[in-house]
Amino acid sequence: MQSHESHAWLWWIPLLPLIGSAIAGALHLATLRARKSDPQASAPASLAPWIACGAMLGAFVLSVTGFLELRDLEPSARALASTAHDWISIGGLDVDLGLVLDPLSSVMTLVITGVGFLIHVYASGYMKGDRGYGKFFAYLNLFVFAMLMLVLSSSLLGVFIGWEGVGLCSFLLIGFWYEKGWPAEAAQKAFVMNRVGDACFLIGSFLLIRLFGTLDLKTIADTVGSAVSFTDEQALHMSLAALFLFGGCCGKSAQFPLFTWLPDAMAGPTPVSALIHAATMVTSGIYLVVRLNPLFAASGWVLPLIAIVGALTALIGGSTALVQRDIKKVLAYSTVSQLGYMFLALGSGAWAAAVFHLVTHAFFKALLFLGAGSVIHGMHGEQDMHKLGGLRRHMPRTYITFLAGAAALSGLPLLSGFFSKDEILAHAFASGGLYYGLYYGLWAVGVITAALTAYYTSRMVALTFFGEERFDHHHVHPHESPLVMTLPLMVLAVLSILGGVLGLPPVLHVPHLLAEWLAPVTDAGNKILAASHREHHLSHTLEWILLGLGSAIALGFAHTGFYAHRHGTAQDEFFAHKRPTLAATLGDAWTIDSRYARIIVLPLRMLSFLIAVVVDQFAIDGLVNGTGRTARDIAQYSRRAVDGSLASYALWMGAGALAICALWMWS
Amino acid sequence: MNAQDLLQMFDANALRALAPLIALALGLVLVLLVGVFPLGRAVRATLVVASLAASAVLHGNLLLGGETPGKVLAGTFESSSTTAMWGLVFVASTLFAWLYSVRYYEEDAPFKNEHDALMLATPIGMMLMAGARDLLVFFIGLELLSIPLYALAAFRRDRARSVEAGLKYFLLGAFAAGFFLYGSALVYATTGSLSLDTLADPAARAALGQPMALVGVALIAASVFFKVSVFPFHLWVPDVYEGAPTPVTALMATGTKAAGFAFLMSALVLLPASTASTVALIAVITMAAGNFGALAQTDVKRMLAYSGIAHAGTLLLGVAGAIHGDPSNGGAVQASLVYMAAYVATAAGAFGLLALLERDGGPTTLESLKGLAQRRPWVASALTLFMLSLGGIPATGGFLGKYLVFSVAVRSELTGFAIVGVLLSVVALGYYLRVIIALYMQSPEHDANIPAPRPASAATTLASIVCAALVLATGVLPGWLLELT
Amino acid sequence: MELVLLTFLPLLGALAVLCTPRAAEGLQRGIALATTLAVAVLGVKLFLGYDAAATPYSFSLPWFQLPWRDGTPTQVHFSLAMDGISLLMVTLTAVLMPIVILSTWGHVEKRVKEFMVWMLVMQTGMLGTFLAVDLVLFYFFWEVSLIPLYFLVGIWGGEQRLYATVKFFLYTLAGSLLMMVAIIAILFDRGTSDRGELIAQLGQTPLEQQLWYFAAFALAFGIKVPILPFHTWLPDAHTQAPTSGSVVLAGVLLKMGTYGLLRFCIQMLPDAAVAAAPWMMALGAIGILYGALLAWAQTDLKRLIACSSVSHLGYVVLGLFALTPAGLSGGMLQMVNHGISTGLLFLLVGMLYERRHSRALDAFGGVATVMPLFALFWVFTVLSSAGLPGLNGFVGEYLILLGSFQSSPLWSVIGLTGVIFGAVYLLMATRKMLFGACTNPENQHLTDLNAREIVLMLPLVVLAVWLGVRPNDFMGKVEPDLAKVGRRVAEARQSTAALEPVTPLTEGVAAR
Amino acid sequence: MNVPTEHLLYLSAGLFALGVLGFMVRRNVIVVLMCVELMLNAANLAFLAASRQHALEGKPALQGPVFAIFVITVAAAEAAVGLALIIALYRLKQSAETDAAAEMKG
Repeated sequence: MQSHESHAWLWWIPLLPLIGSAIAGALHLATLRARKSDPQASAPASLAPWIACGAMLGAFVLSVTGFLELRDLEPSARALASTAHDWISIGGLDVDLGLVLDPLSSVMTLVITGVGFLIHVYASGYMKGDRGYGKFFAYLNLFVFAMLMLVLSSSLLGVFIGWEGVGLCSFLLIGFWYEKGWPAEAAQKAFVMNRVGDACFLIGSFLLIRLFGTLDLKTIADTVGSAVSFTDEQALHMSLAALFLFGGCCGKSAQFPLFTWLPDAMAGPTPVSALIHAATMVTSGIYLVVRLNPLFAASGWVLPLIAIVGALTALIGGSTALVQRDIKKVLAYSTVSQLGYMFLALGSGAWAAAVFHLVTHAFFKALLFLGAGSVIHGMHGEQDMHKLGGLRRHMPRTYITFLAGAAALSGLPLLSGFFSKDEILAHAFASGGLYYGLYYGLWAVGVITAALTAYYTSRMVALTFFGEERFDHHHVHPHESPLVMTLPLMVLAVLSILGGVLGLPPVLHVPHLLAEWLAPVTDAGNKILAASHREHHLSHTLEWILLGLGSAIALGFAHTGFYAHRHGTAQDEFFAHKRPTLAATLGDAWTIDSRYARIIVLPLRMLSFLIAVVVDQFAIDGLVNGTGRTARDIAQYSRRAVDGSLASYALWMGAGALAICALWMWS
Repeated sequence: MNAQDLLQMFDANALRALAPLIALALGLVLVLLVGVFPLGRAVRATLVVASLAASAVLHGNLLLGGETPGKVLAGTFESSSTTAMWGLVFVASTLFAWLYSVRYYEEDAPFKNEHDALMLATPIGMMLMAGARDLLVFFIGLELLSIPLYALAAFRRDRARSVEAGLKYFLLGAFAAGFFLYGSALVYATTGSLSLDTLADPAARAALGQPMALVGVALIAASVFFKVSVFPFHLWVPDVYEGAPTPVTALMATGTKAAGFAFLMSALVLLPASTASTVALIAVITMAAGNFGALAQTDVKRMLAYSGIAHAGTLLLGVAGAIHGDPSNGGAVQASLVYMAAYVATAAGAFGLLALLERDGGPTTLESLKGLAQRRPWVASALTLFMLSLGGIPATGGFLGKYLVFSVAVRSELTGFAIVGVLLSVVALGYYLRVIIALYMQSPEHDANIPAPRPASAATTLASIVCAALVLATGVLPGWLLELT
Repeated sequence: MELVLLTFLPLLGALAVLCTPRAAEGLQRGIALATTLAVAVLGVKLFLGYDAAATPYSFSLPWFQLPWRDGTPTQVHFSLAMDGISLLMVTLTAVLMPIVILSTWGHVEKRVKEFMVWMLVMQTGMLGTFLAVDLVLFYFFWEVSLIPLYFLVGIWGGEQRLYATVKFFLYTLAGSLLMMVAIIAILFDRGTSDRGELIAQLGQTPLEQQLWYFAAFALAFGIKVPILPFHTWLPDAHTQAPTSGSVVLAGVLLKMGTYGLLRFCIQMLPDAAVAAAPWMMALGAIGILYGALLAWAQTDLKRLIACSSVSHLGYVVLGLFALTPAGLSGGMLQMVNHGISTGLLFLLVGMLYERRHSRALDAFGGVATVMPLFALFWVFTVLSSAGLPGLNGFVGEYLILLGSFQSSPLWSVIGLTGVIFGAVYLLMATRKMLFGACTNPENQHLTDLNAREIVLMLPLVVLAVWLGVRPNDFMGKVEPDLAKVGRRVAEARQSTAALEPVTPLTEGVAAR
Repeated sequence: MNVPTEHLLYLSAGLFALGVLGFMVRRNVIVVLMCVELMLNAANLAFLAASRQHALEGKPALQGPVFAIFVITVAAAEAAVGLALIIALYRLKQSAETDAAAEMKG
C-alpha cells in the first residue's frame, strides 16, 4: 500500500532542475543586457552549464538516494510519498499535488537524471558559442523538471502538468534555432500534434473521474487491481478511458497515426534529440500505460489495439529509416520504430519488458544521437550521410562508441538491445494464440522490423564511418569532439553494452532484475491478465529458439547492411533507381505526413477561411450590418411622406382621422 | 343660472386654483403695459421671471400645501396635486424657453415685449388644458396656447422659414381645431354633455359607445394627437420646429406636448378600453416614424423635431397602457409626468444649446457640430448629456421616464408593443450617437470657416446648468421627483 | 460602506481629473493612476479579508419607489453586496485598472484628460455592476459602463473607429433594453427588485414565464459575452479600440456578460437554466470551435486575439451551463483567466503596435531576435492562454471540460477540439511574428520592452502563475457561493422532469 | 318650420366635409382659411342643432350656444393671426399660394 510518510525531500528532485532553469534563464537575460554594450559578450551565460549540470547531478544523486531507500524497504511497501498541498479542490474535483517515488518512477527518475546529466555535460560542449547558450540550458533544465513531475506525480493531473510541460519544452527546444524558420514550423507541428494526443488524454481523465471519482493513480490502479468483476457499463467506460489515454500516449510517444512530428523534431539541437526525442519524453506514453497497467489489463480490446499500433509503428519507422540520408532522420525513424516495439510489449501485457526496452533504448539511442551530434559537430553541421564517409579515422572515440550503440540497437547478441528486444518478441509470441492468432502476426512484424533495424543501423554506420570520404576536403576539416562531449559517449557506450543485465531472459536462470523490481507496480495488471488467461509462458526450448532466431537475424542483416553500404552510396542510388516509387514512399514515411497535409490540414484551413469570410463576414456580420443599412433605407424612404406641402399633410391628417374612426368603430 | 350664481362660482377655492394662472395673466398685462414706456429690458425681464416664479410658487403651494381645491367653477376646472405638478412642468418649460430667447433675436426682432407677452400666454393655456374638466375649457386653453404659438413661430417675419413655419402651424392647427370642435359637437349631440365627469357616468359611457360619439371621440383624439405630434398627425412637426425660432421650438416641443398629454391622461374616460391596442399600435408607429425620420436628418434641429415625435409615441404607449387598465393606480399619470418633466429639462436644454450655437452662425447641421468638443467643451458635454437622456441611458432623467412608461405598458399586458418600442429606441440611439460622434470624434473639415464662438448669455448659461442639473438629478436620485408626482 | 467607497472612488478620481487644467497631462495621469491604485489596494484588502462564512460586506439604502399594484409602491434599494462571485470579479477589475492606466503612457497622447475621466467612470460602472444587488441598480450600472467605452473607442480608436464603436454600442444596447423589459416584468411580477428575494421567489413562477425572462437576460448577456452568433461586434471593437480599451473590454467588460449569465440566468432562474442548458452548452461549444477557426484565418493580430476571446468565452458559457459544480467553478475561474491572459495579449500587441504601427501578422517575423524580452512575455502569455498546466488557463479549462463532460460528453468533446485549435492559431501567430529571420528592415531596429512596460505586466504574470499553481487560494473564497448556486440548480433539475437526469458520478468500481 | 335635428346634423356634416376637402385641395391660403372657417361653422351648427334637440327633450341646453359663441370669438382671433401671417408670407414671396410655403421638407 501507499506509504503516507512525508518525504519532503522528494520535491528537490524536480525542484533542482527548476531552480537551475531559472538561474540559467536569468544568466541568459543578463547576457542579453551585456550584449547591448558588447555584441559578442557571452560572459554570464557561460556559467549556465555549470548550474544546469550541477542541478542535474544533484537530482541524480537524490534519485539514487531514493532508489537505495526504496531498495531497503519491503517490496510491497516500496513507495515514498510527499503531498505538498491539495492543489485543486474546486467544484467537486479534489486533486492533490503529490510526489510518489515507487519502483517504476525510480527507474524513470534514474534514467532521466542519469542520462539527462550526461547529455547536459555533452551539451555544454556541443552548444558552446551559440548565442542562446544560457537559454538552451534553461530550457533543458526546465524540460527535466517537467519530465520529473510527469513520472513522480501521484495524480493523473500532476502527470498532465509534466505531460504538457515536456511538450512545451520540446516545442521550445525544437524551435531553438527559430531564426532559420523551419525549426519553428517543426516545433509548432510537434506541439499541435501533441495537443491532439493531450485532448484524448483529457477525455480519458474525465472518464476516470467518472469511474473512480479521483485522479489518484495509485487509487485507480489499486481499485481496478482489487476489483472482482465489472459491470458492462463499467467495462466499457474503462475500455474507453484506456483507449483515450492511449490516444494521449500516441501523441507523446509518436505512435501511428500521430508519429509524424518526431522526425521533424530533429530540427532541434542534437542533445535535445537525444534527451527529449529519444531517451525520455517520448517514453512517457510507455510510462503512463505501465503506471495504469491494471486499467489497461482490464480494458479488453484496447490491449490488442495497442499491440497493433505498436507493431505497425515499428514497421513504418523501421522501413522508413532504411532510405533516409540524414543521419538524424535515420535515428528519428529508428526511435519511432523502437517506441513501437515498446507499445507492442505493452499490448502483449509485457509491462516490465517495455520498461526494460525503454531503459536500454534510452542508453543506446541517446548514445547514437550524441554520437551523431559529435559527427555533425566535427563536420560543421553536415548531416547528410552521403556527404560523410570514412570518419572512423578522424573521430575514433566517436566511432567506437557509436559502434557500441549501433550494435545494441541492432540487437547483436548479448548487448542490451538484444535482451530487451528479444523479451518483447518472446512475449508477443507467447500471447500468440489470442485473438485468432493476431499476436503471431504481430510477432512476425516485430521480427521483420528487427531485421530492418539491423540493416539500417549498419547502413548508417557504414555510410558514416566507412568508405571513402565524400566531403569537400577544402572546406571541411573533420575533427574529434572535445572530451566533454566524448566522455558521456563513453559512459553511455558502457551502459549500452552492459544494460542487458537488468533483464536477462528466464532461460539463463538468473533473476530478471527489472521485472522483480517493478513487480509491486505490475503485479496487479499481471494478475488481471492471468485471470483472463492472457499470461502464457514459453517453454525453454522455444525460448532458446527465439533467442537464436533473434541473434541470427540481427547478425545476418547487420552484416548484409554493412556490406551493401560500406563502399559508399552506390547501393542507395541503385535502389532509388530501380524502385523509385518504393524509395519515394519509404523516404516519405509511407507518405502519411503529406496525406495529413492534404486530407486534414488543408480542409481545416479552408474551413477556417470559409468561416471567416463566408459565414462570419458575409452571413452573420452581413445580417448585422444589413439591419443597420435597412434602418437607414427605411429612414430615407420615410422622408418622402414629409413633402413640405400643406395639402398632403392635411390629407394624411384626414385619412388618419378616418382610419382612427374606422378602427375604433370596428373594435 | 343667474349672475349671482356666476359670482358665487368664484369663491376662495376657485381663486386658489386659478391663482397660478392669474399671476401669469397679470404678468402678461404688465409686460404689455411697460412696453409703452421706455423702461428697458431689465424691467421686462423682472416681470416675466417674477410672474413665472409666482406661478411656480403658487403651484408649489398647491402641490405641497396639503388640501388642493379640487373641482371648481361648477366642476369645469380641476386643481389637484397632479395638475399642480403639470403646472410646474409648464412653468419650467416656459421659463427655459424664455431664458434661451433672451439674446436670441438680437438683430431682427423689434417686438420683444410682444414676444414675452405671447410667451407668458402659453402656460396659461397649458394649465387650462391640464385642468380642464370640460371640453369647452380645454378648447379655450388650447387656443390660448396655440394662437400665441402661431405668432411666435412666425416671429422672425423676415425669414421665409419662420413665416412658413408659422403659417403651416397655424393652418394645420386651425384644421385640427376644426376636428376638435366638430368632434365635441358630436359628443355633445349624443350625450348631451361636455363635462368629462358627466361623461364618466355609466349612462354617458354607454352613449359614448354609439358610432356617432365614437366618431366624435376619434376626432377629438385626432386633434390632440395633432398637438402632441402623433402619427399620422405629426407631419407638420419637422417643418415647424425647424422654421420656428429655436426658443419657440423648445416651448412647442416641451410645453405643448406636456399639455396635450396632461389632457389625454385626464380625459381617458372618453376612450373605451377596446381602443387600447389601437392606441398602442399608433404609439409604436409614431415611434417608428419619429426615429426613422430622425435617422435620415443632417440638421440637428430637425432631427430633434423627429425625435420629439418618437418621444410622443413613447408617451402614447403609456396612455395606451392606462386605457388598457394599468393595475397600478396612477402609475400611468406618474409615468407621463416624470417622463415629461425629464423631457422638458432635456429637450429644452438641447434646443436651447442649439439656439446658442445658431448664433455662432448658420444652421446647426451635424457638419457644423464637428469638433465642437474642442471649441466649446462645456456646451458639447451638456449636449452629450441631453442626447443620452433623450436616448434614455441610465443616470439621466430620460432613463427614468422611459423605464416608467414601458413599465406601464408591461403592466398593462402590452409587452409586445413595449418590446417593439425598446427596439425602436435602439434606432433612436443611432442618431443621438451621431451627434456625439460629431461633437467628440470628428474634426471639422475646414478649420478656417468656423466662426469664433460667441460668449453665451448669463440666461443661457443659467438655463443650461439648471437643465443639466435636473437631468442628472432625476437620473441619479429620482426619489424626489417620484415623490412629487 | 467599504463597497460604496470602492465603487465611487474612481468617480471621485474622475471629478478630480475634471478639475485639472487641460494641459496638465502629467497631473491627470497621476491622479488616474493614484485613484486606480487606491482602488486596487482596497480591492486586494477586501479580497484578503473576505471570509465566506462571516457576514459578507453589504450596503443598502432605500433609493426610490416605483409604482406597483393598487397604489402600493415597491422600494428600489441602492444596495451593494459582495459574495464570493462578486469578490473575484471586483478584485480582477480593481487589479487590472492601474495596469491599464499605466499602459496608456505609451499610446494615449491626445486628450488625456477626457481619457482618464472616461476610464475612471468606466471603473465605477464596472464595479457597480459586479456589486449591485438590486436589479434596477444593476441595470443602471450595466448601461453606465457602456458609455465610456463608446468614447474610448470613438475618440482614441483606429481608422474604422466610428463604425466599430456605434456597432458595439447599439448591439449591446439592443440586448440590454430587452433585459430592461424583463426587469420591468419581474419587478411587477414579484414586487421586489432585490436579487436575494428574487432568487428565493422566482422559482414559483411558471416555467414558461421563467423561460421568457431567461431569454431576455440571456440575450443581453449573450451579446455582451459575446456568444455566437452575436459576436461580430467584438472583433471590430477590439481591433479599433486603443490598447487600454481592448484590455478593459476583454478583461472586465465581457466578464459582465458571463457574470450576468451566472448571476441571473442561472442563479435567479435555475429552472429555465436547466431547460435551456443543452442549447447554451451547444452555443458555447460551437463558439469555442468557431472562434478558434475564425482566429486561425485572421491576419491582424488584434483581430486574432479578439476572435480567440470568442473562443475562450465559449469555454465559460460551456462550463457555466454544464450546471455541474466543476463546470460552474471552471467557468468562474476561466472568467478571471481570460481577463488576465487576454489582457496581457492585448497589452503586448499594443506595445508592439506603439513601436511598429502595424498589427498585420505579415509585417512581422523574427521579432524574437530583436525583442527577446517581448518574446519571453508573449510566449508566456500565449501558453497561459492556451491552457498550459501550471499556468492559469489550465485549471479553468480542465474544470469546464470536466464539468461539461459530466453533463454532455458530446459538447465537451467538441469544446475539447478548442484545446487543439487554440494551440494552432496561437502558435501560428507566435511563429509568424516572433520566429523566422528578421528580414524586414522596419523590424530590425525595434527596441525591447522598457521598465514601465515590464512592471505593468508583472502583476498579471504573477497572477497567471499563482492561479495556475494555487487556484484554491482564489476559488476557495468563491466555492461556498458557487455551491449554493449548484444546489439551487440541482433542486431545479430534480423538479424539471422534462430533462433527462444526468448520470451521477458512480462511486467507482470500489463501491461494489 | 320645424326642421328635424338629423337634417341639421347632416347639413353640418356636409359643411364640415366640404371644409375638410376644401382645405386639402385649395391652394390659395385665404381660401384655405375660409375652409377652416367653414369647418368651425359646421361645428357651430352641430352644437346649436344638438342644443335645440336637448332643449326639446327638456335637458339642460346652455352649453351648445355658449360653445358656439366662444368658437366665434376664437375664430376671430385666429383669423387675425392668420391674416397677419398671410401678409407676412406675401411680403416675402409675393404670393399667397400654399406652394409658397413649402420650402422645408424631408
